[in-house]
Amino acid sequence: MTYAVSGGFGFGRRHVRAVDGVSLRIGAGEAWGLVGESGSGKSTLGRAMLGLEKASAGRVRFEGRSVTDGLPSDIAALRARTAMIFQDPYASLNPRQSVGECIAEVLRVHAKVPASTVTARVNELLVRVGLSAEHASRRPQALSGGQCQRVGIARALAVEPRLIVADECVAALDVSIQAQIVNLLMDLHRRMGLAILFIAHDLAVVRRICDRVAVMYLGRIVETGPTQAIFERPMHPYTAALIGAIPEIDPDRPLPTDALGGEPPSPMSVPAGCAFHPRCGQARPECRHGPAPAFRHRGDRAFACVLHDHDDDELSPHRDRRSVAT
Amino acid sequence: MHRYLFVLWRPVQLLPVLFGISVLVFAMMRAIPGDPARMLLGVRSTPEAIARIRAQFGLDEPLWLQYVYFVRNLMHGEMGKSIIYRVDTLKLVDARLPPTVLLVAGSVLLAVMIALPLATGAARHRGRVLDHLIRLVSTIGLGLPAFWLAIMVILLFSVSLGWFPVSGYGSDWLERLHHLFLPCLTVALALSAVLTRNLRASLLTELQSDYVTAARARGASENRIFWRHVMPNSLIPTINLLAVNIGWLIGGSVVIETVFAIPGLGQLLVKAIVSRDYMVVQGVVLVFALATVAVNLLADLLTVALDPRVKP
Amino acid sequence: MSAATGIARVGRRALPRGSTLSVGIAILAGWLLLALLCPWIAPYDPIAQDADATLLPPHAAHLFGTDNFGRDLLSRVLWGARVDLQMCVVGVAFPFVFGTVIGAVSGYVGGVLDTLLMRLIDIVLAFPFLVLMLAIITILGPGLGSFYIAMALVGWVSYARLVRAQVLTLKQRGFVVAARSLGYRRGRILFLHLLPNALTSSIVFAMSDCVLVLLSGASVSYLGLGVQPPTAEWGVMVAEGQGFITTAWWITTFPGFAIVVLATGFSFVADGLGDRLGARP
Amino acid sequence: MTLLHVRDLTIEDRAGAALVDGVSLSMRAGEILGLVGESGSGKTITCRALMRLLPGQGLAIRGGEIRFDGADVLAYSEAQMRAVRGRHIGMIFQNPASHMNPVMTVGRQIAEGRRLHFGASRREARGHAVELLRQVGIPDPARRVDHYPHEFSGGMLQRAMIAVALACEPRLLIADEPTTALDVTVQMQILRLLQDLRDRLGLAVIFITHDLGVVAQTCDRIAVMYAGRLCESGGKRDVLAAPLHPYTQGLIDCQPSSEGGVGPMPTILGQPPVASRFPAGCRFHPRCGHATAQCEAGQPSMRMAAGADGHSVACHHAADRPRAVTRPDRDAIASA
Repeated sequence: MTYAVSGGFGFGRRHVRAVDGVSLRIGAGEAWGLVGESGSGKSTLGRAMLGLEKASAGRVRFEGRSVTDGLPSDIAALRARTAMIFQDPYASLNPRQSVGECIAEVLRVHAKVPASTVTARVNELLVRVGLSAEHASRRPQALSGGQCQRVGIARALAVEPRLIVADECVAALDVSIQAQIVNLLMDLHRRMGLAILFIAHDLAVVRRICDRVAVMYLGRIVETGPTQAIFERPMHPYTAALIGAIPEIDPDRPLPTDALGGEPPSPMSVPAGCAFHPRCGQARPECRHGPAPAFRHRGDRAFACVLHDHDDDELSPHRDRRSVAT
Repeated sequence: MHRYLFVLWRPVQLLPVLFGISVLVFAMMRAIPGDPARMLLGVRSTPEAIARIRAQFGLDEPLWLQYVYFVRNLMHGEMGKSIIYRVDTLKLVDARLPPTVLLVAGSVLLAVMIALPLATGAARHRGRVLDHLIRLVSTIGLGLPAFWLAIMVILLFSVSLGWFPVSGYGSDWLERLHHLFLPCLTVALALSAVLTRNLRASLLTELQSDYVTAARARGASENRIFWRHVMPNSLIPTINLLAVNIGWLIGGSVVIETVFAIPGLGQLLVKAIVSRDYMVVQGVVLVFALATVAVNLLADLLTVALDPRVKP
Repeated sequence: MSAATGIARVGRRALPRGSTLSVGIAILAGWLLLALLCPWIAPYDPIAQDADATLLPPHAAHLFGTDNFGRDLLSRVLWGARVDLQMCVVGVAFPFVFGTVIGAVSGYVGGVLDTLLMRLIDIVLAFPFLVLMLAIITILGPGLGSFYIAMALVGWVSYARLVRAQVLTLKQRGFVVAARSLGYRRGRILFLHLLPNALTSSIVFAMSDCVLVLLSGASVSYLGLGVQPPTAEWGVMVAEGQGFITTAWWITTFPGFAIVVLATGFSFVADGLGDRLGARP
Repeated sequence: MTLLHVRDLTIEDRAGAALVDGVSLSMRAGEILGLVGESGSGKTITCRALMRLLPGQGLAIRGGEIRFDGADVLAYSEAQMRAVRGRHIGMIFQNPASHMNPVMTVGRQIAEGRRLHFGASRREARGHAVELLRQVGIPDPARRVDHYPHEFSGGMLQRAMIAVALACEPRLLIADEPTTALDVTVQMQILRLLQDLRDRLGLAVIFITHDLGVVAQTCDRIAVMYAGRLCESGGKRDVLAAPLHPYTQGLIDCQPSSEGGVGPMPTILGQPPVASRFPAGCRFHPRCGHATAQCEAGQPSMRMAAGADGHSVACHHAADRPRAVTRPDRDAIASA
């Protein structure tokens, strides 16, 4: 079973390419991290994978079915097996529904359990995410941010999904609550064999949760690979800069002197050549024009950068991204 | 695109609306039950005369062609003849326009002069007696029917105090101002209620905003913050509100002109409706719609000038 | 939202809200009661003329005085409440229902339908409200029925625009995206998730729209194009008394006050509801 | 010498709940103090109190003392206070986009302080604004000075806001979560800028944040707040390497490290209390693994820790527990 996204996405007016020529393949039960700065298109990609944004080109396939063709039966199959968790825990719950109603609605719409056992199942799910049955009658406004996020997770679990897309789901929470939610997600991932796409800007959290990481910059994936390997030896200079910028609780580590300059440009005016070249300390003349650098594969890692071309590792230069994703 | 090129571009964007207005006005006249030719000539008309009129006005042509004629005539400034006054509607409109324009402009001016201090006072004394009082008065003001208020104002200022004439328009400028003051005041009172409430609300919203905290943190006085920071930001929505209310104002002027017997477009419209002078109704409605569009265009341009964030 | 603004918000909510809403409801309930009970509590027949009691100033037998036909003004004001309240309810109900549904569907579905509808709304809004109503009444002929039809044709626009804007904002909210991601059908999302949330501002607006409708209806009747005499309606009564303002101020004054009190009741309810529901149209 | 001295600062809301309760701080010139805490811990309110700009209505300073440069700030009149704000104490905020007036050019907002406090002419102030923009690292400052806030990117606008705060060469800069809304790479740039300014201008900085990682890299000293009270303060190394308060310990533990670690992360149970329902006794006790009957009964006061210079803690059991649980160990503990 594979989940695959390939091809290019372009959205909206004025030719904003929020996501451009991205390929990603998520295996069953894998925990993927999708990281990047604001405007990198990571949320758009996450939504596109669940068919919530239209892709102008390319294809998303879920369990072998094409999601991008928009056949109602395919979409229904996708919806029945995937779920999403959102950044703002309050906004993601309907303020006019109690917590119980909100979860019960999913069970009813998808006919997950017989009508007589809906309440029991709701309570079971609430307990599963660390709440209790008494929370079922509460409105979201009466809960704290962390509790709301737990409800959001319970609602996602009600679908009995195989894949959960978690979009910055801990970014709005306090540090002590963040860890609780991260633990809950890890637990679900391990025990239920859930595949997770964890979209975040916080690399440290991603390192804790995810098996594999994809790094996005201005709508393109610039590096993918196993978490451990990427953190230990980032290939793309942007990945390296992101990792270097993680504020570490280490009083003896000063601010890095070679901090990345500038800010990501607007997706409306992506630089030619390698989109990262204006901020890159190692940019070469060929980075400044022409097409974006090709995606190069090395073992189970891949990156889109002209560096490391004389490294001792074995290269596989002729496999372009399209052939991988099919 | 340079932001002020908008001045040229916006009217072009308005073309669909103008088209829609003309279609709607055209359709309205065709929707009147009965034969337009008979309506033009009156009840006691001969069949021959009717046939002649039908041919002359192209009433036997298909509807779309009639619309084309209608627009072509409009372009030439012909809006059809009034059956009462026996002159072209445009002539009538031309003569009746100045009092209405004066009335509306004067009302806006007076309303702003009333609303600005009231809203400022309420916002700066938020939650205190003055604020509650201003809110109460402006809320009641929302529900004042213009025609009744006009009569009450006449009762007080004209009948009891004798300061202003009861009705009419006057012949020279000074006399006109004298005659128009009470009508303007009446319309202004109703409008200032809306303006006060909205300006107060937007002043309070802006006073809560973060940039006010930031300005305090650099030592700006409350007065400076209010006039230099809060007021410019609050005026932007208020200008839009004024533009939105121009329709309401014109509606008010129709009633007020009737009460005070001012020979303006509003009075012309009411008389035309009562006497079934359809060509005049059509002409006045069209002029009012165009005026509304023009005022809104003006407000758009003003917003662009005041708010650097607005991208044309 | 920073911590500071959050606190500011809580602080503001802790302020005493005042009794705007309850005063408003009391006023409306009072008028409703009077309107329902007027056959029993009105001292005279509202259209019965009495040649011996014309233009009497307010006194014990006629608390509000009488008009030039000798009709009792108190009775006419009470009976007028029936007409004017009915005018508000009917005049708001149709635009509210049509406008809300049209706006919600248009905002949610988007695309060509939405664009066309927005253009139509722009065009309708280009006409001054009262002028467009008068034009429609010209076609249909004077009368209360024409007023209602004109209201329905013109009034929905504001609701549609308001609800559409609400729906467009709500569409981006997490819970709507969540509903989509959970595979809910469009109808369920629109009517069970979007509309209940968009409805609050629409209801608040309807309350303030009652004021507008009341004033428009009374104005149209005042101009002689709405409710026709001898029916007791406040706008008509003001018009009838206008000729006598120098001699009989009471004929115009009392019906006018009635309008102001009823309108203020609606305004209070609108303000109070807006504060309570946190919706400001 | 001591630039700022706060003693027993207490701030209550209308209902009488102490949002800030008995907070004491002191700062020297040229020092960066990290004020750490979660939302609702009172860190923002504390700093607003230093400028006497309490957010919202109904908040009032109920007790304590604030001395800036030796003078009692709480005794100042409103006019005297205005002469301090912006002139001696500058402030920058979390969200630069909302804290800048959208219809006024950035240059005029920078110039405003200069004109108010120094009576500078319009031209002088403008020239100074260009110079400040250059100092905070904005390219092409002569052109950017006439731009409006919406024409700046997030990081650039935060730099501009720093320029606004620095316009009158204040001696203390209060930075309220200045990098929270920014991307990590941009956050790094702003942190560097603040450090540079400290080094160049001898500026004292109070850095409010929830992120201990940011504190570790930029600050000299740390004060940790929980539920309106100070629970620990001291030198950066002392507090981070050998936290004495269980809350500080918990905060350090639950922040994931970029160096990895497996298994569930250590957490602090439950959630921070809201102001109206602060628990009696030590406010942290319901979430604390080491709480005893003593913690429920009485509020611990800040006490100097033995051996460490200026390291103090408000915990009944600080002396009982072993100190110094360092970073590498905690993952081992967690996965065990």
